[in-house]
Amino acid sequence: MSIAWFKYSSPATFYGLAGKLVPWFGWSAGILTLIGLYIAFFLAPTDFQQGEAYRVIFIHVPAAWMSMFIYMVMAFWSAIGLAWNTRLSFMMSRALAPTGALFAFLSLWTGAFWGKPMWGAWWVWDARLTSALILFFLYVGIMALWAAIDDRRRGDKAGALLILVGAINVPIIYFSVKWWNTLHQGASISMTKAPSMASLMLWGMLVMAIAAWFYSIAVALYRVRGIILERERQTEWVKKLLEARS
Amino acid sequence: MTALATHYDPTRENDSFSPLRFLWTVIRRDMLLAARRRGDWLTSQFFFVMVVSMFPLGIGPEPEVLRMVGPGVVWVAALLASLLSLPRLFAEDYRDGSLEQMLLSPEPTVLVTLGKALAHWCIYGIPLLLITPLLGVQFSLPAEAIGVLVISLLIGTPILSLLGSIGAALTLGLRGGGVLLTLLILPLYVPALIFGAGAVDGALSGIGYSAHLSLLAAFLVLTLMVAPWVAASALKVSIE
Amino acid sequence: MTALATHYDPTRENDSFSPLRFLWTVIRRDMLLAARRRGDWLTSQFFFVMVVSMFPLGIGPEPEVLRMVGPGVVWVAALLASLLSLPRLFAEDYRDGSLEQMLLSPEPTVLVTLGKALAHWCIYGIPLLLITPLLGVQFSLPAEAIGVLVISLLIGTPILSLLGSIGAALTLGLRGGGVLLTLLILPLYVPALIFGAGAVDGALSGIGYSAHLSLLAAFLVLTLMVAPWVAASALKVSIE
Amino acid sequence: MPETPAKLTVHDLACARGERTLFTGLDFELNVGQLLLVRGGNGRGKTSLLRLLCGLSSPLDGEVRWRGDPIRRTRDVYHREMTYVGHVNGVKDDLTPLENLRMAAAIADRPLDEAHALETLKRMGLERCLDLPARVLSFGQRRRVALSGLVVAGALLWILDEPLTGLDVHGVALVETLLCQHVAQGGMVVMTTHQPLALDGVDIVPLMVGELSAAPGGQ
Amino acid sequence: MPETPAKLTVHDLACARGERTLFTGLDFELNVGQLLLVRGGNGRGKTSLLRLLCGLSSPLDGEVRWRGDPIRRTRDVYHREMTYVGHVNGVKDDLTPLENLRMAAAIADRPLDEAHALETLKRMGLERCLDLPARVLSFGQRRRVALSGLVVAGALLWILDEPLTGLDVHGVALVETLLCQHVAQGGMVVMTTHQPLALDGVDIVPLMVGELSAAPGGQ
Ligand code: HEM
Ligand SMILES: Nc1ncnc2c1ncn2[C@@H]1O[C@H](COP(=O)(O)OP(=O)(O)OP(=O)(O)O)[C@@H](O)[C@H]1O
Ligand SMILES: Nc1ncnc2c1ncn2[C@@H]1O[C@H](COP(=O)(O)OP(=O)(O)OP(=O)(O)O)[C@@H](O)[C@H]1O
Ligand SMILES: [Mg+2]
Ligand SMILES: [Mg+2]
Repeated sequence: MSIAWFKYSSPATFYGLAGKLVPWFGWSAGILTLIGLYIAFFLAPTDFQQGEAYRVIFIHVPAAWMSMFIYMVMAFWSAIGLAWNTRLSFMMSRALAPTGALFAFLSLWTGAFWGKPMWGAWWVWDARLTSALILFFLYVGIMALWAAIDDRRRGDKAGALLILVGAINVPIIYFSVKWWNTLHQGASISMTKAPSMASLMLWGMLVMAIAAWFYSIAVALYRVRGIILERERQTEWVKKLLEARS
Repeated sequence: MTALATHYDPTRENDSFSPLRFLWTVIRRDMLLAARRRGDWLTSQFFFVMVVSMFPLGIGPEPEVLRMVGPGVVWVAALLASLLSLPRLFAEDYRDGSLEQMLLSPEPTVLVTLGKALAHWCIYGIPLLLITPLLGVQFSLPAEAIGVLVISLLIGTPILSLLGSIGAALTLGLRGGGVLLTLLILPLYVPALIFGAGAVDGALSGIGYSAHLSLLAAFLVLTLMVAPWVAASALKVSIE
Repeated sequence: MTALATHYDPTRENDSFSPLRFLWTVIRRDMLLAARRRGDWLTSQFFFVMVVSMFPLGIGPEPEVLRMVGPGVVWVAALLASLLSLPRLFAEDYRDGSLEQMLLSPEPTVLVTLGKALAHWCIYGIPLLLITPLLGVQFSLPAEAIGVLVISLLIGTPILSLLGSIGAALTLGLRGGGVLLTLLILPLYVPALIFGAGAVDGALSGIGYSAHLSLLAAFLVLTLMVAPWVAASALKVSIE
Repeated sequence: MPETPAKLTVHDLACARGERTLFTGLDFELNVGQLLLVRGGNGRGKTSLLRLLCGLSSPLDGEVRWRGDPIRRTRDVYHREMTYVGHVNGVKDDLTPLENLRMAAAIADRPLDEAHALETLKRMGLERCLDLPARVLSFGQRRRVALSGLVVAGALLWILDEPLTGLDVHGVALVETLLCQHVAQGGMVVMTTHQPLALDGVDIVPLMVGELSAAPGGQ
Repeated sequence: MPETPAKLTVHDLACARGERTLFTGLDFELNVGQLLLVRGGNGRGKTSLLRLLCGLSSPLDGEVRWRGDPIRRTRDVYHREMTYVGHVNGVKDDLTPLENLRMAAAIADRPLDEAHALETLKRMGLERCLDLPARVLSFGQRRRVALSGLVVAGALLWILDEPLTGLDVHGVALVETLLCQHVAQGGMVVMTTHQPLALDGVDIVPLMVGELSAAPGGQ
């Protein structure tokens, strides 16, 4: 087990492994999304309070979950990278960041879309909304820092430090806003009126959440392959690979 | 190895487009440099967004209050975003010696200051205009007020860049330049702020906004005529 | 001409006060340098006053609105004032090479970052506390709220300096440092802003403020324990 | 071409920095094909003199003339015919060497022959740095970029403040060749340096700035 | 005093900047009373090597040892016994020369003998600049302030990156004397320079950094 771990933590082997995994995760993500959307738009009944607008939930909630979860995964990789100076973990967190930012943006966007019919405003300065916005800012800050640093080693470490500090901040933001009056919470309870409807919705959301997971994994692996190639381009195995390809 | 080029080309001197061409060179140069610093101007826009978003956190979430303070907050944030980027207007060129080279150019120095101020506006001001509608929505401003806000910023942000270039030239190479700059320039910004935010308030309250906007435009014309010359003199003094 | 001093003095090494003495050296050094730049720290305070005074100009003069937004505006201004002075925290020492010399000191680097953050607080934070009551009066806040505002800033401003030192270390020597710093650090400032402004709001609305203040204090303790280490690592990474 | 022959004349020039008068009553004349070598210990005012000659600062007293006219009045003519390389290089960190030359030419309002610029950079030993941003170049390499700009500009008058700092032996030899060629082709040079220079066959006008050093110790 | 004799050893050191490997497999040993003269054209990695030796950056591979221990582990002992003067001086613009020395000593956690410091500054030819802030000093004068700090620190190991840049002939002679004396008193020096050095009777260990230059041109 531990031998396999070390073997796959070398970029050369991981490159191959990731290459095999990408299509699997990619296709599953696609199929699950189709199923999820089918449930969302054809099976799930219209909510008698919110009308059709509530169907945004099937994208909104998985996206919101994913954006937070991916941040934590990045923090995990950064901690490993700083502790053991493993090249691959820095690459992983670099590969994950754009996807995390994308989901953070999606949750903001869909939430705003939903807010207009529900609350009569695109945006309110509610606790959850604000913390989602801050999370998005954190993602942007991290990517901006990477973009500003040309030196790869410096960029990796500086980015990792920032991610970790931000991670301490995420729960703080989350709890601190409890002291604020909030608008967001109430809505989620009104969904669970009839149990049958709730269970179908739950399934739809679950399927969409898993699809988001698989999508994230596939995209991150795809991106990390690119990063590996770029960083190791002076090594023998990459040179051979590129020769074989062309 | 080196071939001495023609040192003095009389045909070039009589070229009446030369000032315009040089102005364009200066603007292009600064824009190229900004493009090289990938993400640099983007971050400046984010600063704007963040400052605006910070206020509701401090003030509280009541929509009516936010609607009232919204235009003021956006204007102050625009002002701060321009202030924050201004110290770098000449500072980097000064440090690496290329500002000296620009002063040694045969073209007049006023074109350098004008060009750099315009480039600053293109890089910092224009994207800001594109973001503003979104922020207006965040503060739940009505559509007309958002329109007026954008127009007031369209007229107002070049003023900020032009006046700012004076401050940047004056404080060049001084220790604590950034803060000193703020101190010098903020009072000059006040008219722009009052007319600009006033126009939006007028639109919100239905009083009308065209008087405010024309005053703002007059102020822009005035700045455009005066600021580059003052900045050029300040630059020469600072670099001695 | 030169007498080789004792290179290695074991008595000094076992001196248990040495870290504290070194910390004090770093703080004193930065304060001396700030004192040399006559007016530098004063201008930073002016910036604070100006940003706060700018709001009534943008928002309009209604006292109730002003009272509502007052605490938030003061807090945001404090935050911006600290952000504005932060890029210089390490930048000048980096440029003239004395930061390298500090990293080459036998004492641990974490004392350098802690000392510089504390010096920053002494120079920018403390004077700000002294001005705040005056600004509170401008926004016609009641006496109790002003008291809470000052206390919240007393606990909150060191957090700003400490967290800011991380950002300053991370962005050291990068192009566009100042704005990038803002982008990185503002999200981290949010809890301080929410607890701090929240405490004053609590005092204004009569809900009470002690919960907010204790959370703020807890946040300060956490930052104090974490930030200098992170900043020291960031500094080493940046200077490589 | 203007009628008056290319000539740099200095009349009774005086310079003060802060409280201190660095020099007074400086007089000299530099003609085509000559190299003015400004000498003097540290802090004597060489840099200050060179900046006066460029027109970057204004003298306490006296006048600098180019082709017989004060440079204040015929600023654009003068600046079209001279190039200055100071203690700092004027090299933009974010641009590659070639882009730096391109930019410098545009700013100086001179046409740039790209092929010539590239060749010059290679001759200056920057072949392997052509697509690196100047930021990552070493101290001496950045100096070389600045000197390449000088060559490419093809100006008549070169004003150089310690061009040899940070250059290795090959670099120094290169600069010596450049100087010799430039002067031989009818160019003019004003320069300072603390290092020995091997300039065979060049018409050197020596100039000592500041009081004569009383004691070894530079001051 | 620790048992192990003062000795700087480098094992199989490798350094990379960006994509480029500057050198690999560098090995040497420096003992008391020796001067390591690092040579190499512009951009060969001299500065990078010196920063590695200081512990300011970490090597791609290999190790630097002081008194037998890796400097990573015994950082404080090592930094107490060495001083570094780089391309930039570490001189604060707002302080006078003497204050600069005072500050440097405090930061390096070393006691400062004020009288000795003053005398050193005077010997370095800064007598007339004693109450000027470093900001207004000339290029060479600032370099002299940095070198005075070096002398006053009285460290065992000096690491100097082109200490002669910007110095006039007197300054160069002064530095040469300093180096000779320091080594003669049992000190150690690591330095680079592109200028010729006259160091009679000094045990010089030469070191060439980077590949041998193929063609004149530095690169
Ligand atoms: C821009 C606006 C919005 C943002 C940024 C936002 C953000 C979030 C976030 C971050 C979560 C995940 C929280 C967690 O699971 O702990 C979430 C979940 C949720 N959101 Fe939103 N939201 C927005 C608008 C809305 C609106 C308008 C509604 C409906 C009226 C809504 C309903 C929900 C529901 C039902 C959940 C499911 C999680 C739960 O039940 O706690 N959101 N949202
Ligand atoms: N404000 C001031 N007050 C007093 N003296 C000043 C002031 N500004 C500059 N100086 C002095 O003027 C001189 C500046 O000389 P300059 O830089 O021209 O010297 P330099 O000959 O180029 O020296 P180097 O060989 O070191 O480059 C220095 O001696 C400096 O001390
Ligand atoms: N990010 C990077 N990418 C590629 N090359 C780099 C990078 N950073 C530095 N270099 C190269 O590394 C070398 C740095 O060398 P260093 O500064 O140590 O040179 P040096 O020997 O001190 O030269 P000099 O005599 O000019 O001071 C330069 O050749 C530079 O081009
Ligand atoms: Mg000089
Ligand atoms: Mg070097």
